Amino acid sequence: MAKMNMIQAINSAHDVMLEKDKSVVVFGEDVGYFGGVFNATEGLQEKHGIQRVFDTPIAEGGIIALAIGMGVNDLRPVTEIQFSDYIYPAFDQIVSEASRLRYRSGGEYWAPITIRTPCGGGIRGGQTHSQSPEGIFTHVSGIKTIMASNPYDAKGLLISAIEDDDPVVFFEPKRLYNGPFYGDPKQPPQSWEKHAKGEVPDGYYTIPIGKAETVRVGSDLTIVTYGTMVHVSLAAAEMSGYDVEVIDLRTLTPLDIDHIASSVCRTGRCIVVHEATKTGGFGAEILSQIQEECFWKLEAPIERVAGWDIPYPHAFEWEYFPGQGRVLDAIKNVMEG
Amino acid sequence: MAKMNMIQAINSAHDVMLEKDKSVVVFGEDVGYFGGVFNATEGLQEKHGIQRVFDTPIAEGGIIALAIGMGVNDLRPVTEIQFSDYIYPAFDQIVSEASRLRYRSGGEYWAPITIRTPCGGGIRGGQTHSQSPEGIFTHVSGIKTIMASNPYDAKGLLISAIEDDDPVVFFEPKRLYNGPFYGDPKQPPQSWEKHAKGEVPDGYYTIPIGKAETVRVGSDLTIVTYGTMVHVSLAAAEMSGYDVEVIDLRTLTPLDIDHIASSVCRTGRCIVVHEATKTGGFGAEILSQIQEECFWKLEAPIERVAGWDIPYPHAFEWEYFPGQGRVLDAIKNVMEG
Amino acid sequence: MAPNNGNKLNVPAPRNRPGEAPEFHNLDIPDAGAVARPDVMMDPKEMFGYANSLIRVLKMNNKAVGEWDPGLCADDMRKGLYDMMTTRIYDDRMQNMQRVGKMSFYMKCRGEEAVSVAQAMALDDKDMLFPSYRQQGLLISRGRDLLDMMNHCLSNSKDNCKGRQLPVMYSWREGNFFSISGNLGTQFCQAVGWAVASAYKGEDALAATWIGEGTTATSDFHHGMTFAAVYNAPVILNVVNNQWAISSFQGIAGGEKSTFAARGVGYGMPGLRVDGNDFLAVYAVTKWAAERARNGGGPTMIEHFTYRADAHSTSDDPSKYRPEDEAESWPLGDPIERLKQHLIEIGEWSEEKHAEAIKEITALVTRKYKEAESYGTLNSGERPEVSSMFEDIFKEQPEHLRRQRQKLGV
Amino acid sequence: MAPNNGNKLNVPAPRNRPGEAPEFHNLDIPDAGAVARPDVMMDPKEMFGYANSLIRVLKMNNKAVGEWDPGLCADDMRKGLYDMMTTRIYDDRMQNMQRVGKMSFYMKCRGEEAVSVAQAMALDDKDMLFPSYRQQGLLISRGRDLLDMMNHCLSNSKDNCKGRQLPVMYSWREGNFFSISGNLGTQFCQAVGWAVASAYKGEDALAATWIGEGTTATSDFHHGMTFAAVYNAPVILNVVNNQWAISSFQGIAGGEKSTFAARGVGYGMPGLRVDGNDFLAVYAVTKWAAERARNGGGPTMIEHFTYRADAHSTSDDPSKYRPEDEAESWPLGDPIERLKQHLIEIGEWSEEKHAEAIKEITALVTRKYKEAESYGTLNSGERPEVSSMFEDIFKEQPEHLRRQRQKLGV
Ligand SMILES: Cc1ncc(C[n+]2csc(CCOP(=O)(O)OP(=O)(O)O)c2C)c(N)n1
Ligand SMILES: Cc1ncc(C[n+]2csc(CCOP(=O)(O)OP(=O)(O)O)c2C)c(N)n1
Ligand SMILES: [Mg+2]
Ligand SMILES: [Mg+2]
Repeated sequence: MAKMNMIQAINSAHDVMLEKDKSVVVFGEDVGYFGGVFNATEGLQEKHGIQRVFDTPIAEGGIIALAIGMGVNDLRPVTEIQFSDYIYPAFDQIVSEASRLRYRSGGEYWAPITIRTPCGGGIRGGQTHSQSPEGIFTHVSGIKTIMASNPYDAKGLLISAIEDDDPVVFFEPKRLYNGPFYGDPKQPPQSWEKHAKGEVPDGYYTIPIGKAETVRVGSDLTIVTYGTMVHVSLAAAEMSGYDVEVIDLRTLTPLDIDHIASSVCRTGRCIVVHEATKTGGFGAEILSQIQEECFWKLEAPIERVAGWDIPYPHAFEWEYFPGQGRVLDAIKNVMEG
Repeated sequence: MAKMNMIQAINSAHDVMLEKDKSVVVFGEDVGYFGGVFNATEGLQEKHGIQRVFDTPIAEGGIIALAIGMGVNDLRPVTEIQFSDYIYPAFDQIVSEASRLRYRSGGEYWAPITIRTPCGGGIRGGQTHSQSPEGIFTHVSGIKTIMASNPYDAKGLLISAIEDDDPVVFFEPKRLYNGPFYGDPKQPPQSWEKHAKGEVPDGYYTIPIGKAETVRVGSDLTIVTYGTMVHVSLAAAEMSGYDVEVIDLRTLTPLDIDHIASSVCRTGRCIVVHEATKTGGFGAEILSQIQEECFWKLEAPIERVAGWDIPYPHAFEWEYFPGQGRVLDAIKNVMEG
Repeated sequence: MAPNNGNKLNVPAPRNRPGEAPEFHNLDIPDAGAVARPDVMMDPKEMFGYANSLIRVLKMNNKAVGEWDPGLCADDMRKGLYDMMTTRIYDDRMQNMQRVGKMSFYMKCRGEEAVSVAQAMALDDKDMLFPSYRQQGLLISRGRDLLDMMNHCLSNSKDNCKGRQLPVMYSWREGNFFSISGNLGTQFCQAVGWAVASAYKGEDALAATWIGEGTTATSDFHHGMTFAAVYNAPVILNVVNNQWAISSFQGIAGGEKSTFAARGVGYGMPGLRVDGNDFLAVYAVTKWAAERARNGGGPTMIEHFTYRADAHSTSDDPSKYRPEDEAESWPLGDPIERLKQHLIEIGEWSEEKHAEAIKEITALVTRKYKEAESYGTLNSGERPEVSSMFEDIFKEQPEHLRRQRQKLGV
Repeated sequence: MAPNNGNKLNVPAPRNRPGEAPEFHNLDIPDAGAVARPDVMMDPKEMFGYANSLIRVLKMNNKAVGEWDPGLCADDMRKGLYDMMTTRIYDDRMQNMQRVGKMSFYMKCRGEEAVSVAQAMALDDKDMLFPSYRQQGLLISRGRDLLDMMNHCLSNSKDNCKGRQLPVMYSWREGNFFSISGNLGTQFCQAVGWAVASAYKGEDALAATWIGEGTTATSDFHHGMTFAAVYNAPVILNVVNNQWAISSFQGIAGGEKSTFAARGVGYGMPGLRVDGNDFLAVYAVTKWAAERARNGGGPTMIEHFTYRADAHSTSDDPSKYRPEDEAESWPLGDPIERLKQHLIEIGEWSEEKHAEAIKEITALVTRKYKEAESYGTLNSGERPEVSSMFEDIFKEQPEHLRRQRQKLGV
């Protein structure tokens, strides 16, 4: 066991898998010698060689196409899209190709690829370094989507993703890389040092894809969330005075609806929280499924707390970010009508 | 007034606007001399000249980029993406560029472009000629999304889209091109001849973007739908024995939630129907907003009827398509619990 | 600056449209044998000329000439001829079956048979193929059972794609033939990935991929070319320039400004331009490229200069956009006819044998088709299990798909 | 086939890494004046040589030589020098202000000033510019008020981008300068669209666009090249090869296999390769390309061979991935220094005047910065109205955004 921040945990997941399996290769823009703009692959080229950890041209679509072809030739490519804002040029290869290859070929071919990509705001990245596009991928059959909220989960889930024989898009909330973030930019930065999930085994372990985790038990109301908003929701829960249950989805699709529904059917109240823009976001799907499963148990409308339906504005980052205040307001609303 | 099918109505919208406004230009793959693979632009090159209606290279991303640049230089480009299954290569230009240009430039530049694209199944197109990707675009701020269900609306909305100073993605359910489709492939094909909405003015008229239409009035239950499923829902409503209200959204975003909510608050029951795959589809957003607006009036859970979460399989088109039977089942469920 | 009169919008248009006579005299076609065969490791910077010429072996007098003559034995040439004939007869039959409603769609490769058949023969069986939808000759040359091909096209109970794909979107893992995508071009850079993996593993197999000249405009083309050049991938990047992309002539893809082979040189790889209707020339350039790749020379781009002699697919009518007799006027002839005449010229074939072969192949195709039909067609008889449509989304079926399947009651 | 030993995965790597001495002796640099100036309407097929050479005017002895010497008057050259100096001094100041927390981010263009300044001067004011983030010299040369540039970088109350964009993502409609995108390359084919519209309208204005050599791998590059060639668009397509893309050297973009200018020839357009640190050469090739475009000759691609002398941005440290003194070792020198020495050589400038100019510009930048700060910085003082963040999504604010704004209480 070691103390790791999220970058170190992700780096370690790569390292463990590069060690364990010669078919694992790692590539993306600046991931080789430099080790990635967030250092997620630092030291890996030196340790495992330039043929296994290398730089690519700036062509996200090409990166994913390359990965698919390598996957068909029995490798296990792990790719980085430098910012999830830049995943769109790869959209066709992900959506039309990776996600449907197994299906269209009647199971003859598949794409065992992992697509890591930093997402989310809170680092003054402006409208092109802050997006949370996960909702677009959750609509696509044949892709698994993951967003980890802490170092321990990140490593265990990333290893699962790499070992998975299906394409996985693995979102990393970059605001969490160095420490948990409770939604208040004025607080001094926290580190993972003192957080239980900053405790990370050095070696191999996995966390199953498709399983949510209840990170706070409560009886008044259920908050369903993922990524950075897990911590913001926990802080708001703490402040609210209510007995709030918080579920960290970890895997978005396939969604662990049974886990969620059993909580909401018990509490009778629910808030869905994410950082992505609201309209058409994954929150709508979560809300819909809960409504479908728990309607007769609901004591109040399910609320959504999400980013506004606008690009992430550079100067108004904190007015955009759905912080503790907005979650708190929603808790009050749902509890008090 | 003339009888037009949906292709003729769309063709006429182009013709009217090419005539009216020298800044309108029309292009896409095979749209020039050939007039498009569905004939939507037939005869327009001959009439308006090769500089105004022309073929493009096979590069959907390039087509949209070209349109954006032309739009910045005061033209009004109307583009065709041959099948909406092939819109993904243009995804970055639509999502990162067209949709945010006005915002990022503080209003200095914008993209007054229209992106027409045939969508939906029911024509034996298999997994790459049948998709309904509208849900992906409804999550993107800065784009208007439209799906017309009949010739009259198609022409009026397309003219509005062309005149709109913001980017519009205009989906055309290709199954409706030649006639309304009630969801039963065994019935003989219908034509627009006898349908009220097949009556289309020859000249200029518009239908406002952002306004839904109630196409069947009822008091028991509200079906909210769009595109091909409007007709399927009407047929199921007819067969159900219940007094079903049917709303044709026409514009998906910005969503006419007030219109929808006032209906559902009145009927107390609601089904959302679309052809696209269910998880993360636009139906989830519609359901969520209704739940948020009408919760206290709901007498049963809102149901969704949608395509399964799989690619559109060539041999199982009709098992995939959410036909009358599935809508009927949902009506029964919602009415009878 | 003088007032601008040069600056106006240029939209390329073909020389001739329906109702006009086809004209090909603008084509600059060198004689067979005129182009030298460079060393397989030649520096691409020296090779710009190859991209602007045309490699040809079979003269119009049916003799094979020049440095590019691959010196194939008669048996090999007869196999090539036979496979091309099979491809054409198969195509004709399937198209007819589409016309009578047995399947939803079909696409022929008439006039382009040499490209796929000669290339399959020039490659090793272990080499991986990433084709577009117009290289059915690859399957036939590699010996896939016509029955399996038909079963797929009929979406019947024995379709290895389980009824999920449009006809002609074959997949054949055993034959190292990749699953065809309906999305144009997407396989181009995937092939490069496969080749890079082969190099990573230190294996000898290379990848080959095919796209149409229209598809060179896609981003995938550019990614494939760039990644292949950067990683020096052992891959053959084929552009089949059959002059048309549905209704758009090659000028709409940029063919009026340069040859497609010239693109290759721009990326720093050899761009060879070959008479795609000349079986021997296609075979020879493919061998050259394969040898280069296997020797560590990296990628080669080949432009196959040919003509799409039939409709794009069963969904279009070419007489709406090009002169009716353009195909017959193609100055580089028909690939089957040319190889046939060459074999006759060298005394290794005859009109009688040819007629005999046609009969034999026709009978085979008919027999296979009958059998295929017995396993169902799109509209009648057996289909794959309906429940199978919920499979292969993922390796294991997740819970929500199990529930959706149950909801459908299958 | 002999067992494969050639086929292994090649991942390009730069010659030197931190701790090693920079080596540039592999560069093949022709003498200034060595390359002929072709007729502006020359057939691109004849121009492959230009893509593999390097157009240079300023000799290392500070004389301007050869056919490409644009014969600029001293006043113009002094303006160029002054604008390049302003660009550099502005950059330095802004970077410092970023370091002390006044803004979130900054990107300099040190070493590349000639590219933007000389090109702005060679173009007409009506020509539309679609730059990347490293051409601030375009703004300065076209006379944008430094105050406006700073207001944007500070995201303050007078930022014309209303606080929505990262610093350096300028927009300046009045100056025919397009809004810069954070997404690499996306403007490349948009510029072609603008140029096509200009041709459609029969206007004389052309478009010019810039991307880095790393960005040539994007699909947008390929689309821009293809569409420009097909429609013969009046556009200048600039690739700024500054050797680095963040930490990746130009080989990762394919620069080891061919020059970037060679790509142009592959598409059938002239690909000119120019010493990007030679103000006069950059000016001259731009004039050539503009004249060609205005005469109906269509697009030209220009590779500017230069060196990114500073970090990629304030977010990276180049000493982690390249030799510390690589910038100073760049064999083509510094663009400001070279133009300065040329002006001195011809008696039109002096060290004293230069020192004076630096003082003057520095004072101007300081004064402007003080004023800009008075309108706010990212972290203090005035910002744009918060409610403005809900505007400009559409031309008119739709109902749901009005409600969201109300919910935020602004
Ligand atoms: C991404 C994408 N865009 C458009 C289409 C529709 N489409 C199918 S075939 C075709 C023409 C292709 O022409 P070419 O590349 O020359 O190949 P050929 O048919 O001549 O073999 C088009 C536009 C598609 N399948 N995929
Ligand atoms: C689509 C996209 N992918 C990745 C990035 C991240 N990124 C920003 S700058 C850069 C390097 C660009 O290098 P180059 O094109 O050579 O331009 P230079 O910075 O040298 O001027 C990268 C990878 C981005 N902004 N957009
Ligand atoms: Mg073609
Ligand atoms: Mg660069």
